[in-house]
Amino acid sequence: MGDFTMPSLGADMEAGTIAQWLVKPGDEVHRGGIVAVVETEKSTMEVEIFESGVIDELLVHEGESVPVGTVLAHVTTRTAEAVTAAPPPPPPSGPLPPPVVSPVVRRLAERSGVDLAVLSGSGLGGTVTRADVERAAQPTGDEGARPEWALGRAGPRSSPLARRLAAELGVDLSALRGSGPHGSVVERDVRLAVEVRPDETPPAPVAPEDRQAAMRRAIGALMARSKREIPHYYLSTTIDLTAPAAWLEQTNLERPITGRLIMSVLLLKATALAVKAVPEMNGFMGGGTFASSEAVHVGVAVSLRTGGVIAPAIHNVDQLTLDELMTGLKDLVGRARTGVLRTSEMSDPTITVTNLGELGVETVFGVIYPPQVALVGFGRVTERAWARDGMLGVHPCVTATLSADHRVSDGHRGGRFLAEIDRLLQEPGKL
Amino acid sequence: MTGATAARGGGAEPAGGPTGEKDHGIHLLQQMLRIRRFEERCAELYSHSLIRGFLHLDIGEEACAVGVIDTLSPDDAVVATYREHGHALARGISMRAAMAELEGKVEGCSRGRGGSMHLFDAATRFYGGNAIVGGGLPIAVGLALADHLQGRRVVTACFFGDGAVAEGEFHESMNLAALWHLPVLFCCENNLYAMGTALDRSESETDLSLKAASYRVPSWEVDGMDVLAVEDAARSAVETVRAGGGPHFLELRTYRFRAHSMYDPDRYRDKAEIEQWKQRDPIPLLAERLTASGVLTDGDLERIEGEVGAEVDDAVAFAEAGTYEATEDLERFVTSEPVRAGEAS
Amino acid sequence: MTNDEARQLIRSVLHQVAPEADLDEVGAGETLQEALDLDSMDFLNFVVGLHEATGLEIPERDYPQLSTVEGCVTYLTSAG
Amino acid sequence: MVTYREAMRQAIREALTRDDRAFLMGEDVGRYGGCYAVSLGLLEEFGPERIRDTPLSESAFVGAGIGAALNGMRPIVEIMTVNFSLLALDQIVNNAATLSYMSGGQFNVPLVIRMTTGAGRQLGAQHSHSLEGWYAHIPGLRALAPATLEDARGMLWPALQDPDPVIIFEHGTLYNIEGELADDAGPVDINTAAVRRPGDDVTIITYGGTMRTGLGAAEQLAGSGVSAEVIDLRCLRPLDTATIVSSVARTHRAVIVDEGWRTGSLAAEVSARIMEEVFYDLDAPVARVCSAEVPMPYAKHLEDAAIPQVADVVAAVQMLGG
Repeated sequence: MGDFTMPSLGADMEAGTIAQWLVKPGDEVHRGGIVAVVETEKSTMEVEIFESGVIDELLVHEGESVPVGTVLAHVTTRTAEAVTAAPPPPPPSGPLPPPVVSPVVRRLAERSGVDLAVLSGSGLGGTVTRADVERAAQPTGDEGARPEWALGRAGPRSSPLARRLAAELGVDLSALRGSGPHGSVVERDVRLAVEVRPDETPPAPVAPEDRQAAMRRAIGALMARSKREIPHYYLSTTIDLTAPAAWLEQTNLERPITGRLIMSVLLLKATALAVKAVPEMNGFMGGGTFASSEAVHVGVAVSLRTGGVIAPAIHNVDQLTLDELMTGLKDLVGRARTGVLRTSEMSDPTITVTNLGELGVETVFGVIYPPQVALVGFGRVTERAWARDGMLGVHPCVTATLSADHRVSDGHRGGRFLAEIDRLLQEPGKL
Repeated sequence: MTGATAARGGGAEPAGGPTGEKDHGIHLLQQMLRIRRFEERCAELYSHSLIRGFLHLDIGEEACAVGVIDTLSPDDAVVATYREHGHALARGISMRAAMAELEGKVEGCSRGRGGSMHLFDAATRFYGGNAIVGGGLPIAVGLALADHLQGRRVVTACFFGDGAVAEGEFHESMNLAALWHLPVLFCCENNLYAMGTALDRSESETDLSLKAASYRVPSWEVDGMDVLAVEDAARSAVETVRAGGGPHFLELRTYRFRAHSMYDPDRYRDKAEIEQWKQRDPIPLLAERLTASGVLTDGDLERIEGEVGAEVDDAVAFAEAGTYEATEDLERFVTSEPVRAGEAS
Repeated sequence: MTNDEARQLIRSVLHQVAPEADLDEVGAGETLQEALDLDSMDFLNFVVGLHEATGLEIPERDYPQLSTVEGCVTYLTSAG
Repeated sequence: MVTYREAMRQAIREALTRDDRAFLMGEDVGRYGGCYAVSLGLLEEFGPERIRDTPLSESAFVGAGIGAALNGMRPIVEIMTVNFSLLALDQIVNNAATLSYMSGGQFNVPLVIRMTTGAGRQLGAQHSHSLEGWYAHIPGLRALAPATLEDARGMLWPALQDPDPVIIFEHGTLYNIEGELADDAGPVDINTAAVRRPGDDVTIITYGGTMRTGLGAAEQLAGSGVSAEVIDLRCLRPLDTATIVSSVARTHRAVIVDEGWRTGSLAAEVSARIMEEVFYDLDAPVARVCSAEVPMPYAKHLEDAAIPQVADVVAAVQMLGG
């Protein structure tokens, strides 16, 4: 028993019509013999059979069109014995059976105007689920369904480099006037917006209120981006500062006023050293992947008295002595407040430390500066009842917090990081 | 026996020497049957979608490939066209490697990158499988030029159809080969149709050997349905070419029994014409002659059919068990790989 | 140093440290840090400024005495 | 002092001397001495078997070069101009470029094809086009454009060592340029682009005949304080993307100078790669200076207007400055 099927006469042939049968049941056929004329979109062809035997049954009528591979006739080969019953014909291609739906889902479909007959169920045994209906009910093609990047966004014409820098430096492009080709905002426009050199007159003097407003907008844009893009997680721990405070007091006692250190320096240094143990806190997120940084450039959040905050970097904090760090910090805060920062300081912090506690709060839950992935907050140093070695005492303490990017690390590593800061602070002489 | 051969041009009349020794006659018959049965199976596999692309069958023309290639030595080179299954098998490419290639498998003779139209084999100096009509002729001239420059006594046999004669490359190559006196045997398989266009509808001069002769290339018209006639003409021509006689041209008058390719309704030929040519099918023609001279018995024929059938079955099984090249290797061989087994030679 | 001199000195040093700060806004008893948003760095700079103007070595343990304007005045006048 | 033409001749002489398998063939390469006199004197030196004059049959003799390369030789085929190479396009694109792949790596075609390209000599519309980009489109080919004496002297030998087909495009205006060439000048790398002049503000990307145009523009721009880097692509396929994008990442601006027509050009390809690789480093749109979209005219002033000039490149750079 063999099957004679609708042959494929070319890759572009999907179906054929039997124009004419050249054989009838009972006819003897030989391999290679022409048995039918088939019409395709391209031509009319005589088709051959690759079986030898007797035609048992013709399954497709003349004029009927069927897909390639459809059985057209059964052939009883000479060696075959009894003719076995023909297999049942393929199910007719009519309307599909109604889908299986629970009453709850049926009501939901009625309410949302979804036609159940056109749904294919994703549930067990093809059952239409609530989710199927909700998906079908969701309007397609409106703006809500489109990804954010596909929505037109008004804004000044700007070069790709300018956009990238603006995002990194927290500059609001819409506040800038472009000086590039076709009036586009280019790199220099962005750099000028963050860098006011004392020895250079900015091209277009900006009124202080405008600058403040621009900075507020810029911070807003950057922080909005951060909260939109970065899945933050937050950890907090309290660190006993008895040891560093005592060390600091002893050290400063021996020093002239101009050489004294402040606690912030110890906190910065401890943070910078701690990333060596947990490198996924230090670096940049770009294009969906994290690149950890060899260098540790700590951004120091400096609040400006006129409002706003900026977080320029002190470079290679892990390699500076405490005195160098103190000098650097003093210099940086001074320049931040007077608006004379270098672009590199603005563009390349690898992690940020905020010290809001100086102004009284105990705990800081900061927002990460993109494309960085972590921000460490230190609260106010307060004296607290603190148990140690079974003894209750009054100790100077600080609450250290971590805001970190869940795409890069998780709470376990974050906790390790805070513990490492704590450990380092307990041996201030080694910082 | 070779009465259908007519000489033109300056070459010597091919010797009509005895070629009907028992083993040799049976060998030629078996070679033609291998090609016939292989291609019949190809048609079947094509209609089941196991072979795709264009499939051009040689059925009816087997005597040309078998008769010429049988006279070549292993050092000689073969350049063929897209209707080259017969030439590949006659040249010694295994049926397994050919069938695997048609099914797009990595075990195929071109690793599945060529398909039906591009069978290649360095071991037997089989240079394709060229699907640009006329495009293989300049390459054959170049292969021969290299042999000439390196002092090798080697012949390059170049097959092409009557359609190629209308291409500029035919005329350029004929001229260059004659001008430089290069050892090329040009074998024109004239099956009377360039796809669907009859010879007299595409050529102002339908005597093709005359065209070659006009380049001072010795040329013969040969009965391409008679494998012994083809072999005789080819042997004589190959000997002359190898001896430094410059290029030669054989016009092998033949006919394809099937359409140009699988999806060709064959509207341009008269059924009666096809039937008439089928009376001169090269396989029965030789079989009858061998039987008449007592060389072939019915038992022999049955045995040969059995062997050939088994070889085809084995080739199909091999192809179907074959594997596909990893798509990661898609870009392999666009350029040569840093470490090669050796240069083609 | 008189009270007025002390007050004048405090005003001038504070102006260097925090130009925006206005001493008149600081109420009696209010700490400078809170009233003028001074962080520890600002405060250190303030102490350094006082030191440079007066030559006083101001040890850290005296810092609490400098937390209000009144405290500063008292510290300066009593010291020299 | 040697000319580009002489440097090329030295390269052919070296190839034929060092490798017995190498030979030169093409129209009028022998007795005539080469259409551009590149092979003048070589017939006398190497004889007619190795300096072969061919009939005017581009398809046949290029195809013969492919066949000879397949069969153990190292042919150098000369085509008079890129326009004439279209008569051999079938052999180059359908055979030379595909044989290795179609045969699953069994065969390779170690063939070198040299051809003149480009405008600037008032030769009209059938001898002056720059179709290098077409060839650079084809997988399986390597396309080279020597723009300096060193490259004219040094690219042929490594091209002959390449197991696959290589096309060398010689810009017609370069044959007469003259300069010093070290006595020991020899093979050069044929994979990478070269920085011909370093700079910081803009990258000017050139090749072949436009390399000197780019250098001229950079010189003028320096006068107005703009520091332009000039890159010579040298190898048009495969393109050395790394050199291009690392320069543009630094300068943030790119101007591509291509004597081909703008539409579907090599310049378009280079531009696209810059967008793909260093989009976020661009501070201005990539600019192109290409030939006008006309068949090359004969009259001098029209031809000058049709092909990239120094002033066009300078203007394009200044546009990018805003």
